Amino acid sequence: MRELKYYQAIHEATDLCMARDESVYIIGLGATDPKGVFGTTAGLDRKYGSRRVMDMPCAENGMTGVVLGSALAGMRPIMVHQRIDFALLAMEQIVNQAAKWHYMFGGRTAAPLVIRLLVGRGWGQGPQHSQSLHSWFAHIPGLKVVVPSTPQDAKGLLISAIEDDNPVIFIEHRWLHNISGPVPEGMYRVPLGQARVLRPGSDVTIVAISHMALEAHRAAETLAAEGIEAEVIDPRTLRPFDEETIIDSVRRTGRLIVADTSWRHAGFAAEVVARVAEEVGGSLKCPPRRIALPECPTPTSPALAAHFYPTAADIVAAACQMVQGRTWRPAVAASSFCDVPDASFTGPF
Amino acid sequence: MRELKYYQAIHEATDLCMARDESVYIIGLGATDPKGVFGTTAGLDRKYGSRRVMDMPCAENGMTGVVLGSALAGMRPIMVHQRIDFALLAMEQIVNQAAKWHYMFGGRTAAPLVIRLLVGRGWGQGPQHSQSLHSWFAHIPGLKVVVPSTPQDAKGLLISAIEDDNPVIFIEHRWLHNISGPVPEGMYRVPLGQARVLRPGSDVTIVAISHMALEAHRAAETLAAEGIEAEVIDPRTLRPFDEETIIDSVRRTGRLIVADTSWRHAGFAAEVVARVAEEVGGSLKCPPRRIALPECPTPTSPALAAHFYPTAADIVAAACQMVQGRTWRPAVAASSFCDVPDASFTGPF
Amino acid sequence: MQNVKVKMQNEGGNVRRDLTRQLYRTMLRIRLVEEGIAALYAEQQMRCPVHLCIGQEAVAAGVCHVLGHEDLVLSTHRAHGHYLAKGGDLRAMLAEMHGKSTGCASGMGGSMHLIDLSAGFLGSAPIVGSTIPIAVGVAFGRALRTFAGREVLEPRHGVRHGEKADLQYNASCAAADAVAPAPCQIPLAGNKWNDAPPASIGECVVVAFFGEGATEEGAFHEALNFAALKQLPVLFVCENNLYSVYSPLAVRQPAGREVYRLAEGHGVISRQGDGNDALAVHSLAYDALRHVRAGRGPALLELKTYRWREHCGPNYDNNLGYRTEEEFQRWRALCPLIRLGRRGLDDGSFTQTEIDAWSDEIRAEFAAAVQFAKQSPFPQPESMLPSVYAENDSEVLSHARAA
Amino acid sequence: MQNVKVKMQNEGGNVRRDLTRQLYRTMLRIRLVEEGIAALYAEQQMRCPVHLCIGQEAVAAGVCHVLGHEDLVLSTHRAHGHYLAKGGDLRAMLAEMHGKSTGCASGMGGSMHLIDLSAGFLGSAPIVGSTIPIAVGVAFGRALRTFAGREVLEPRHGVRHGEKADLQYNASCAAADAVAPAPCQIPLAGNKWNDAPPASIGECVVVAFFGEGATEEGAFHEALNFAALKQLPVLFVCENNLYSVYSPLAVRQPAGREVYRLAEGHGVISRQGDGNDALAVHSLAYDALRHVRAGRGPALLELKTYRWREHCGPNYDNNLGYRTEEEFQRWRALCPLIRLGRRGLDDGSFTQTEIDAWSDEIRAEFAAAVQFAKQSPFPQPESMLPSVYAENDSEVLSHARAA
Ligand SMILES: Cc1ncc(C[n+]2csc(CCOP(=O)(O)OP(=O)(O)O)c2C)c(N)n1
Ligand SMILES: Cc1ncc(C[n+]2csc(CCOP(=O)(O)OP(=O)(O)O)c2C)c(N)n1
Ligand SMILES: [Mg+2]
Ligand SMILES: [Mg+2]
Repeated sequence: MRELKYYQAIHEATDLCMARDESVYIIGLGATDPKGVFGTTAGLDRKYGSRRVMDMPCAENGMTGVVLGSALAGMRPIMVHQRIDFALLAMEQIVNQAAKWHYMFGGRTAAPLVIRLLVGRGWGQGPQHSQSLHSWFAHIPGLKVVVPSTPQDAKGLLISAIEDDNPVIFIEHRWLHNISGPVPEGMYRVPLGQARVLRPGSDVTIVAISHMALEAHRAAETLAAEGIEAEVIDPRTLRPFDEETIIDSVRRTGRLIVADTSWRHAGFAAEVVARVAEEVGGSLKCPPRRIALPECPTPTSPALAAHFYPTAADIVAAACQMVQGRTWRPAVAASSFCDVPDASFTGPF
Repeated sequence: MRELKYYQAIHEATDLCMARDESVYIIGLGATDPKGVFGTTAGLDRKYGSRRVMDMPCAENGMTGVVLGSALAGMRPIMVHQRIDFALLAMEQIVNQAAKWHYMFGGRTAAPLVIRLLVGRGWGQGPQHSQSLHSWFAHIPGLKVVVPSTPQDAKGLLISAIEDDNPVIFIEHRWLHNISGPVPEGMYRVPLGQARVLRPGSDVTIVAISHMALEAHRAAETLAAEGIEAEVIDPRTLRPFDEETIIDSVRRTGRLIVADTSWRHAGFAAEVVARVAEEVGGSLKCPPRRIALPECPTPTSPALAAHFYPTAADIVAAACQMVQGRTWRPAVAASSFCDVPDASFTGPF
Repeated sequence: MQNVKVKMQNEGGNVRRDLTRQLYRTMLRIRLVEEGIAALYAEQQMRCPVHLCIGQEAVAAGVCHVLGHEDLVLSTHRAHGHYLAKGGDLRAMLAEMHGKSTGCASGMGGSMHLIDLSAGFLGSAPIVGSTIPIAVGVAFGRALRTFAGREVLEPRHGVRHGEKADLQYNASCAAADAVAPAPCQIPLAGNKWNDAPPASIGECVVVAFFGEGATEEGAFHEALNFAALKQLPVLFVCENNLYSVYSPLAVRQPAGREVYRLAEGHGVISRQGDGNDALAVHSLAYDALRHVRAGRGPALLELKTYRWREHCGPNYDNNLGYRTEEEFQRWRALCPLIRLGRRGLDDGSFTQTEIDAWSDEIRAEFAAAVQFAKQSPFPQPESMLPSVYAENDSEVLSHARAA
Repeated sequence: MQNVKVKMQNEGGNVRRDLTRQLYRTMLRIRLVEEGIAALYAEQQMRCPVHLCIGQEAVAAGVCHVLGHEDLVLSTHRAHGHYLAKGGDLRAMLAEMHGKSTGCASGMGGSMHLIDLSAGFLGSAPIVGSTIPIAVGVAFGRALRTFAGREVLEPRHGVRHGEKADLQYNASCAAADAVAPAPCQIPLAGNKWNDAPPASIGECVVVAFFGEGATEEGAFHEALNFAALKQLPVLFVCENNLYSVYSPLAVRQPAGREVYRLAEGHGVISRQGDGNDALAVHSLAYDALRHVRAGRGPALLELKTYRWREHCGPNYDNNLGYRTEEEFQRWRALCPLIRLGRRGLDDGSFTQTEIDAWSDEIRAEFAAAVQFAKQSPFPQPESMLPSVYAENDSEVLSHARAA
């Protein structure tokens, strides 16, 4: 299958949906900018015109209301924010209004809209440009929450999100935008509410969210070399949530690691651990482990990035401990700053 | 010890702090109104004057910034919102700014402020006036989150919150305002970060948050009659979080029920279950249970209230199942609507 | 008064009288319904907060009279009057307040979440200010839909506003059309209605009703900026009743800065008027809608009025002391019903006998609606969870598509 | 140009020349520091987003020249110029950008979170609009402290706003004081500086710097409303550089509605001016601060200027096509340094030799600061967690108390 980058997969999904349905439109700060929201909307303004791909005032809360209103009038908006942190301004419209509009009017209207939120990381994004807030959205009935980690899922899930008649929060981690992977051509849907087993294994189940799925995959490779077969599961959507796939896996492996891009305390990883504890807690071979952010805002200094963000190494260490009861040390120490995903990433964003 | 109502305890704590420290002031929609935010601020405006107890424009986000700024200038504001739902407008200032101000400037300034948020319930408060969002705040490093369930704790914790040099989210459930309990006179502090065992017991640990602590207490009484001794723990603060008290208890009882006023999915109850699973999961006698809201917005019809809100009966049923492996049925069916805490509560608010 | 009469005779007294009758009857219906609710509230069968609009009926009546069926309305916690004046179903409203499955929101919303899509009442919600950007979005979505597809979009953005007026609009406002609008009460230099003949076909408008408290919220400003930016057909109607719950304007907005000036700041044309004079409201709304329908962008009306009862609930609460009895009595004397009633009786628009007959009709209608509400079933517990999400390809969206 | 010279000779040429020298030197320092950062950025040792203010130096220089030490400033993502002009420590700024523990925010904040309490630079943050209400709150908090219950606050909050602060102000503005302010460029009826002799003693002010993009955020409006309501001593300074990232004003704000009009809507006195003319900025700021310090409420300045480099980062980006090369060149010709430089050379405020000497001094200062930054240690991993919460009764709050 041909390979696409994650950002290209998002672009393609958007393009296909826009071509098919004239009610789909894109709105966001910089949606029409020369960089096209890290490439995800590039050129769509020329293709579909200024009434279907548009910039907007810097007014996240009001514009979310506008987007909701347009959905009530029959449009299918895709709103995009370059950082999830900016959406903190729009929580009222998202949570009080959009999430509840269908329910609180007894199902008489619906609010089909997608809000794409980008999670920043690295190059000194710092405390206000790199939060991971998916746990918040996952808590709210009326929203659907999608956190794809592969190009193929990004495309299939975005198509499902756009076609869904409910508000869908679609979260993209900046360090995923440039990863490559096989992506089928044409329209296809990945249903909301189905986890995906990224890699089968029998010794430990690693549930990994968003960018941590990438780290988990890397960890699984290292673990294989250490004689441990890890099953890596990407939940893909956090609401609705596919509990079964995870429970089934843990039933087989008897061990659970949850790796999340957000803070541990009251974060989504707790939900995964809780579900497993409720369903198959009695048959676990060892206590479950969460790998998540330490309890502080993102420090800006590149010297602290390595200490703030957990990586594959942390997953490997946890798995070795759990499966083999031994301490694992990486062959080579992590090199220099851990504030870029690859050498091509040189800031300023 | 003399008894006070919960709202009076809050009033007294505020009064004492204001008398002691002139930098403490109260601001909020209706802070000076004739009803004094359900009695909690009544008369303080007359006592301390309009520069220390004040109303404000209907502008939750901007006013949170104002309150933060005033803290940077040496004041100790207490901001109050009559419904936590309104604070959704202020998430940006609370989470991006207030929670991080100390950290992101390398500890050079601090933001000592208290935001009191009231959780509505009953009498058709409906989807936009009765959410319980403590799980959100608990997720954010830099905030402290307090959810007192007794008058004594309400007073001691509010004093600690006001004296704390960090932003503290202080959450009051409307159905607690009118409960009575012993309250010591004068200044005393309940430290932030210590759970409280409301009732000792050996058979099952019930961790109950905010108003659910009341239900849990009721449940424990019923359970005692059924031959089950429940230990009821009120965490009191959700960040910082006293894990030890809970773990110790579960170590003894081997059973855990978590009762929360918020939605189950990705809610705070999951954090409690996760901690227990991580620490003592192996020694549990049966899987832990969460009792929380069903996954829908609050329906307004009084006929649905009984089906939406879990009560003592749900806790009793869960405990009987877990401890004695049997199904429990309440002696009498719940009477009429469950949309008021007591007969004195007749709306409209 | 004499002058008015003479003027009316000159200008088509019948039309004017029809208008007066209609406005009066609409206000009377709102008043009697609200009073009926207040009277029944103590029964404790309407178990939800209610925000009555007694004293403020002229705004709902005057503005909605100028609206056609295709025009849409959104409102706030204080929505009963707007809902009724726009043609919302009374029985469904009362059933909603009783928490019944026959309610306009199937019992899920209560008094603060009214909706009647068939009447063009698109919804109300009690978070202050929040429905304003949503209303703007509805207008925006309509505009996008109307012009979606190819370059069809361009003409509109090229803002060649121009010639033809909306037939629909003219039909529904026939009565008003013949009446010369009353002179604007506050002449504002550089901020004039542009009522040159419209070029594009007249547009349907979206009306956002809100209180003056909402103008303190950032959402209001963000909405105005966007409506002005895109020149959307939105009429913002601010009912300035001087209070937000118990808080007077003085503790919330700078002294001497009138609310409507905020709109000017955004480049949105605005007017201030007497919100207790139904004919004046009608006239201002008529002018404003000419401007808006002509595609010349949004407009805002600030209408001064007064809430008689407590902020939330059925009672009077002047005893609380947040406002004076004198102030209340002053405004009570300006009762929109008494004022228009006197005028109508005076100029022969209607007789006392007619008023009495209307009252009887409305009371009977109300009683029947209450009976309907009480006899209706409560929603089933099983309905609580499945309705959280719209099913894809459900019928629900056809409303939006047809809207 | 001739006229200016003649006028200056008449009005105290020395004072004017001092002002010109100071403004020029401040701008030169900002320019050279920003260019220095741009040149070093490719080294990849400043690993954080940087928003350079090259081209916009006149605003920072002109406004901050009128501020005293007691006055406070808050800013945005584009804060370097404001920080430096207010007296922020250069070495600490560069160390911060290098992520070092000697940084002004101990490496926790980076370029977007500058602070220097001892210089009265209270902080900057990159969420658009959000520092505006915080700035208003600082002014509000100060006002509350000043008036809060008589004596008790005194020990704790030391400063009695008044004489001392005022002197400070007069001292720092001595040069300006003697210069007759240039006539206001846009006469606005009914919106006049009120510079009658102040009733209360002169107040310290808080200045909020922000871009025109921030005026689209609700937070801006909520802040203005509150500042106007409480008549707080806040100067709002909007640098209108026509763009928000790549988005021109045309897609964000209604055509023909100038930014400063928004302030008028709120009843906040406002002026628009040439943000690339340091003397004009100074003069507007001088007038505005007279009004503000007199306790007559907040004021807003909209200063038109232009960002030369890319929104974020060290390069030029006109090649991207979001703005034209012509537009850029037009603004480049209006370079605030060239303009004031010409004037200063012309009227003898300074000589080219002096400029060269200043440049050398600044370059040396910059080089030393970079060296300091590079040689400083990174923060220790152990410092990451403990600093999340302020310890109660820590020293930290004494700053606030003394502020
Ligand atoms: C965002 C928000 N803040 C506060 C409230 C509480 N509240 C309910 S109605 C109301 C009064 C609003 O005043 P106004 O907009 O003038 O409407 P009125 O009640 O006078 O009709 C307030 C403050 C709310 N519902 N939403
Ligand atoms: C609330 C929010 N929305 C969006 C952004 C992304 N953003 C960063 S800087 C910027 C430009 C703001 O423009 P303006 O206020 O004019 O400042 P300028 O960059 O022109 O100095 C934007 C949109 C942000 N930081 N915060
Ligand atoms: Mg009002
Ligand atoms: Mg700008």
